[in-house]
Amino acid sequence: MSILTILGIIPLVGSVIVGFTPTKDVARAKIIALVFAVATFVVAVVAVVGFDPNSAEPFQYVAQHDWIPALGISFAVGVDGIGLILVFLATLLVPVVIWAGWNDVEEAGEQSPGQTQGNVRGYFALMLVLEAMMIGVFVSLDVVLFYIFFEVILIPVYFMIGRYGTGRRTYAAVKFLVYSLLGGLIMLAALAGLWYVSLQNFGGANMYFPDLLSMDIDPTVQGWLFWGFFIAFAIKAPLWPVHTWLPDAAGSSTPGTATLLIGVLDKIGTFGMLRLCLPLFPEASQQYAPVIIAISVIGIFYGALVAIGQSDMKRMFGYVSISHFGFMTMGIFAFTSVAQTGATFYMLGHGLSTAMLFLVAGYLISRRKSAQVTDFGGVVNVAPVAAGLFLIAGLSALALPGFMTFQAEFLVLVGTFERYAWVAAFSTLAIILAALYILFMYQRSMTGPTSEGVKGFKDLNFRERWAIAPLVVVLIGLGFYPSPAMNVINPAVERTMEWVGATNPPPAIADATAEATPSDSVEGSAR
Amino acid sequence: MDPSAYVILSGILFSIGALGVLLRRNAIVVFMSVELMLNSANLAFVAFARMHGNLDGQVIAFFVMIVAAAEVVVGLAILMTIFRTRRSASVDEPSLLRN
Amino acid sequence: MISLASTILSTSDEEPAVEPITAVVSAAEAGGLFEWFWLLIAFPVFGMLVLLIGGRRTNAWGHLLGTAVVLVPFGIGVALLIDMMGRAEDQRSVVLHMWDWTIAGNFTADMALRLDPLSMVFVLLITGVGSLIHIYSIGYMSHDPDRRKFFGFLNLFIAAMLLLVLANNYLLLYVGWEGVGLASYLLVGFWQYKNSAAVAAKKAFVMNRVGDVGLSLGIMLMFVTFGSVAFEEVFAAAGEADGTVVTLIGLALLLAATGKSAQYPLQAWLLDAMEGPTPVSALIHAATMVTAGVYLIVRSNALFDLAPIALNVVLVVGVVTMVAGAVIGCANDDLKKSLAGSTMSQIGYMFTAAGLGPAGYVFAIFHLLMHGMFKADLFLSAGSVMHNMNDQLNMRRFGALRTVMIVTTGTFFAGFLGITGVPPFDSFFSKDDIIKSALSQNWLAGIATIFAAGLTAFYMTRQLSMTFFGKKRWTQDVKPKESPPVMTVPMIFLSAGALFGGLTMVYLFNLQEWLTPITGFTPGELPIPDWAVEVITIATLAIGVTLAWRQYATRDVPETPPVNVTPLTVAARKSLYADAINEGLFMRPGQHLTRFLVWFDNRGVDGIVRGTASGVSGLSNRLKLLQNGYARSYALTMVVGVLVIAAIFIVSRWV
Amino acid sequence: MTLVMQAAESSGSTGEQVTFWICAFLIVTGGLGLILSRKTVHSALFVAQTMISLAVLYAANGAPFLALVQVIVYTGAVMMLFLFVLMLVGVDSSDSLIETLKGQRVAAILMVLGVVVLIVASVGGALSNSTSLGIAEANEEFGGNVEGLAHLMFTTYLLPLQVVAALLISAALGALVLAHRERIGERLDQTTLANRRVAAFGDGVHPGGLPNPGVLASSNAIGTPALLPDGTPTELSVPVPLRGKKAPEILNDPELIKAEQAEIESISESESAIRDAGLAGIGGHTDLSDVYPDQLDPDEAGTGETELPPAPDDDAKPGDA
Repeated sequence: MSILTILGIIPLVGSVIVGFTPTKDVARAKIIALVFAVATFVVAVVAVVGFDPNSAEPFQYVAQHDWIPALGISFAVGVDGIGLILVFLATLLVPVVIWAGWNDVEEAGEQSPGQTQGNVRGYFALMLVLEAMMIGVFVSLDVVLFYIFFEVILIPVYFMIGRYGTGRRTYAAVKFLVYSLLGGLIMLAALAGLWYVSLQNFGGANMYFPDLLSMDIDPTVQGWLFWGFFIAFAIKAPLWPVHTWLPDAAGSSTPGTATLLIGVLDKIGTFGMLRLCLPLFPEASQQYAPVIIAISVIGIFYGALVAIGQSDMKRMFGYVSISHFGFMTMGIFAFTSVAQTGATFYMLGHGLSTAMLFLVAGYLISRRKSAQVTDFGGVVNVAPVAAGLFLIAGLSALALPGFMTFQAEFLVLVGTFERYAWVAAFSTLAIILAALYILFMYQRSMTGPTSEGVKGFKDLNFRERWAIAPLVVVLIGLGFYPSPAMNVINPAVERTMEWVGATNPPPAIADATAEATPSDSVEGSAR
Repeated sequence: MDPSAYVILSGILFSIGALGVLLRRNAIVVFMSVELMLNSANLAFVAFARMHGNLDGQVIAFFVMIVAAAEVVVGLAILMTIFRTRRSASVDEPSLLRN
Repeated sequence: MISLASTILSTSDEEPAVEPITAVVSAAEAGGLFEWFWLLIAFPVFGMLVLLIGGRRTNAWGHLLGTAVVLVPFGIGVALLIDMMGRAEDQRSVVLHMWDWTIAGNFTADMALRLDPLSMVFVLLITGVGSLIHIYSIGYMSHDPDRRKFFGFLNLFIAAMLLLVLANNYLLLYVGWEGVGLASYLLVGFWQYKNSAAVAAKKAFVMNRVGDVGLSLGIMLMFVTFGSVAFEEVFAAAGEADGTVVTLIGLALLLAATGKSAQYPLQAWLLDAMEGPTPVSALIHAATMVTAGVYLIVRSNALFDLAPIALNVVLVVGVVTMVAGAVIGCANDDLKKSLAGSTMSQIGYMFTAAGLGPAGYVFAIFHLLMHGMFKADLFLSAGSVMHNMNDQLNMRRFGALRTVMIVTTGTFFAGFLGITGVPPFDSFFSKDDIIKSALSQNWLAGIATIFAAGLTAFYMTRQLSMTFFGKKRWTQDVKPKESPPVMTVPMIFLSAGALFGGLTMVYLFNLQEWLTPITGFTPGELPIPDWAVEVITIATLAIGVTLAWRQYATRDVPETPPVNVTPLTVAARKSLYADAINEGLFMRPGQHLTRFLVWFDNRGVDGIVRGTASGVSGLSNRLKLLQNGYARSYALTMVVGVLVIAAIFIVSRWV
Repeated sequence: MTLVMQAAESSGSTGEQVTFWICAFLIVTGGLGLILSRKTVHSALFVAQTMISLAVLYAANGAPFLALVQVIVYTGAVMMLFLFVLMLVGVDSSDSLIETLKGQRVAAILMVLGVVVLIVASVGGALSNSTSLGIAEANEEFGGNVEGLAHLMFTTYLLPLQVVAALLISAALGALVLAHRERIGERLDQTTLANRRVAAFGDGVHPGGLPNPGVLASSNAIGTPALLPDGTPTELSVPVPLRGKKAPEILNDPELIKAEQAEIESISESESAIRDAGLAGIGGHTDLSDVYPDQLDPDEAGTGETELPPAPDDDAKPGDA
């Protein structure tokens, strides 16, 4: 059995056990959940350590079992560097979220009267189910298997928002579900098309991803299939203008749910683009890249500007994420290895920094019983550690150099600059907006005279501090020593570039020396 | 005689029956309208039997009559039952499908 | 040196042009202490981590540790300097490769440090002035419950600043660049319970970010042009690149520099940044961080040399800020803000010098070094005043402080001598060099530099007389006394630097010779004789001093600013409307745009979504009405269906 | 008109044409009468008219067997069944012809007209030039219409015949089951009933039978009230289903009406007492429905009037559970 299968089974087993603990024994359920999450993380670390970045094989830990042979569907798992990074992210965040969100459900209950506070274990069981599904998405090598995980994952999230959230949680949950199902439906159609194409190509259906790469698809068909998959991923990611479910979902879920939803789950969108859209439909991807770049740039600025105008912290982080997802898709569709590496690195960094933002904000919100920025003020005077961690989280979100998010954002911009110079130059302006929305919010909520509602805040306790610590360590550690991640990502990205058939534009100097006419290099690279 | 005359008569009769079904609320009248429609079909069968020169149409018409009889029996029984509980023979009353 | 001293002492001012040396040696080759110079950064990083993570447990001894981790690097720096002085000129640039840092596709940036004469100067300035200010802060912050945190932030600043000047590639420089920005943010907003401090900190950071856009763009352009962001490779290949691109890179770097160094048009944050504790103003917003822009331009001299247009823009920016900053300094009644205006102006001098190209790079750094000492001295003295005047800064409520604060008066006066350029003190050497260099290259810039020197004399005399001379105008509750030795001793050290730094740099340690291998040097030709320049300059100084002395020392200073003043004064008091312009041009439109987008997102984008949802449910409500429960209705529907189907059949047969 | 003209031109014999036109007139008027009459009884009579006319047309089309069956089954059995049910339901139950469903009437008429046009246009058009083979030959093949039908039914259509037979039996059984009412209380014997009547007599309820209709009246029709010795008619003598028909003089005299109402009320009470005593199933007391709210069978009660379980809240989402 592949280590990846084990990785997926552990949280599933855990969720069953958590689900069957006695209702009253909430603490035990939480501890069991944490133990299983940590165990999963340990196995994931084993997998990461055992991963050979220099291997010639595109995928490692591959296991393939027949599942529905008649339809050419198999249970196939395996990871490349990109998948591995995201598995690492998911398995890291789940224990952190459990540990940080120890009392999430109870606190959410206090915030929105009338909510049932019972069945805390259900929340943790769902979280473990979610973890298993997330791992499943990232390691699936069969496209149908990928799709199944892609859709099944909605179920735990739907309940985690709708049942354990705050505010207009039912509205948010239904909106999330309908949006995602719409995307899933379109993807299903495209999947059927892909299945038919594979039938034509191989003379028998085969949905094993590595095999599909050798297919030769008519460009028109590619276009249709590409958009089918892309729209689903764009909704998931979410890109402008199909983003409006995200602020609602973020605003109405518990911090833990929001973390997993935006930190990991949305990465399925960008991961899917990188894993499925690009290699399977290379011509279509390149053909429509300008459109998607344009959408991404709109998203970058749109998300940032709307974030500035938000008064609800969690909603604001949602918009911030929309801006960041714009960067990721821009990097993916710039078709340079720098940008794609940056985008993958961004996925990891964004996951961690968003997690920090949501979790620390969650601590504060649970103390103030409100997520409105105007309800805070002067927190730094009474709870310096909370405010400090909040600032660190904010700084990582605005991609301050020293955090891994900096390299991520910068690489995306540089890589995009290689191909679309003006677009990248324009997008660079977003770093100003990032400073604005983070610091404006920090200034209004954390600094200044201590406001009435904030007096009497207790600073973070042991549990709360140490749940966040791993995130800080990874964010800054990878900022100064990113090689462990980069080494894994680089070969995977190179391979993706190879599959797509894209090559990096050479530096202008090389052009100049080759042609001996050193002119127009900027314009040349802008083309 | 030209069968089309019978068929057209049958069509008119059918339409009148349909109109009765659509317009009248009394279940008994509706039943009778249905009978009218069945009879119009019988007329057409008989006319066609004559046109084609064989008796199959008449046999079918006979069967229709039997079925109509059975239907009327059961239908009226149901009507009675409904009437007993609701004190009404209006077909609009049992609009329980609503809500 | 083409200074007064040199003209008097040397018979010839004909100097050869010097080309920069780009060769580097690896740390391993250099050996000895050079293999360990990463410790320069490691010490303050260590201090920061202990102080910030250790929390309240380190309160008792945190300030001592914080000071020690800066003093030790200063010692290392001095040792390195001695070592470096003993090496041949082309062996002085040492690169220490620590680890592969960011490798993505064909983009590589190493975690590599570079110690060469230019960064050496900065290392000593940062650690030297930094140590003194740390010591000063022990006294200055002694009553603050968060003193330990303050030292942690200061250490963070020192580490980031050292990283900035030691980085061997632009990306790593960027880390230091933003690191000092962060430290500045934290320290300006150190008293976060004050709204004004928090707002000022945010403003400083955001405006710096605008500059960072320039740095980002510059690095991107470098990468796509040269395929590398490391100094050696970029500089080596600079000549091959297209001139337009190099100009663009130069302009991008200039944008970054204006942000960090508070030059026009990104100058507005500096005055507000005076909200921070005074040691911060002295260290970050006078001596070191704000000069990072000058460092960036001088460091990138290989690029700027090839981009005359960019260089000219640097010159224009420098001249404009030099004059405008001085004007602001002349009118502001807030002692620290007046000094901040002065800082802008002095950095304007440096930019002017750097904008002159190879003729001025050295003098820019020279003035930078001098400025670091006299301005730190001035700020610390101002801090000492403020410390004893209940944190007041309004000079109109000072006066006659020389009677109670003798040492402070002395150190401030030393700073005064240093900045105005009275012979033979600091600025006399450095500013004169710039003036002459400017005159030789561009007479307009030259005249501006002389004029600004006169303004400098005016506002410094104004400060001096309003604060230490004239009559007492104190508020009731203040009882000024001299500061404790822990504060005055660093001030005295810095005064010594302000007084004799210039002499040292010219005669004992030949800074020009030291730097020219890095920056290159092209001597200019003066249109008028040397002595004439110096006479004009000193005359201008005298006019400035006299005017200010007559206005502020011999006459009574009103306690509220007079109203019937010239429009220029009104403008200067409002910092030349910088905030108004920013607000009108960016903030208000930005707010409107944001508000519109929020509305648009709720009503427009989400409105479409919700509209679709309610449309579907509305349609289903309509369709639901068909299911009215009336059998006759259903029968009618069936008839309609029959009719439609029959019609289709018939029509299709006809067709 | 052209169609009618065509029909006339291609006609076989003048006699049949005359028959057709007469019958067609009767059929259509019968059908329209069915729709248009307010009273159900009239409707039933109009249907009977249509049925018989149809039987004539069957005969004219060489289907004597069907004509007979039509008369026997339809006019004889089915229509009688209808009349029985009408008697049970209340012979005077008349509809208001005001349409309650909005737009139903207009739409129905339009649609049906459409159907007529379609049938006439298509079927009539398609058949207009066809020739009829005639049924005579087929009738003669086995020596007669009945023989021919019998032959077909017991050969080709044997299975359908069996099935239809089964259907008929099932229908009869079904009708029995549906019309059957379960006994609620214990069966009361004559003694008990007599005792109760005597007990009720103590409360002023007359123990004897009600007067017969038509006694001493001008007519002995079932709807004519008997005359009391003083010459006034008594409504008590008229069976409840028929009480809607009142003598004109009663309807015009308010005093009498009042007295009548009081009388009916007392009857109702006494009948309710009897009903309570267990005389269930006398039947046909249409206008006593609100006096006997509890007479319904337990399984029937509650289907109509009791509230359905509350519909699930629209907002009830799984998350709210």
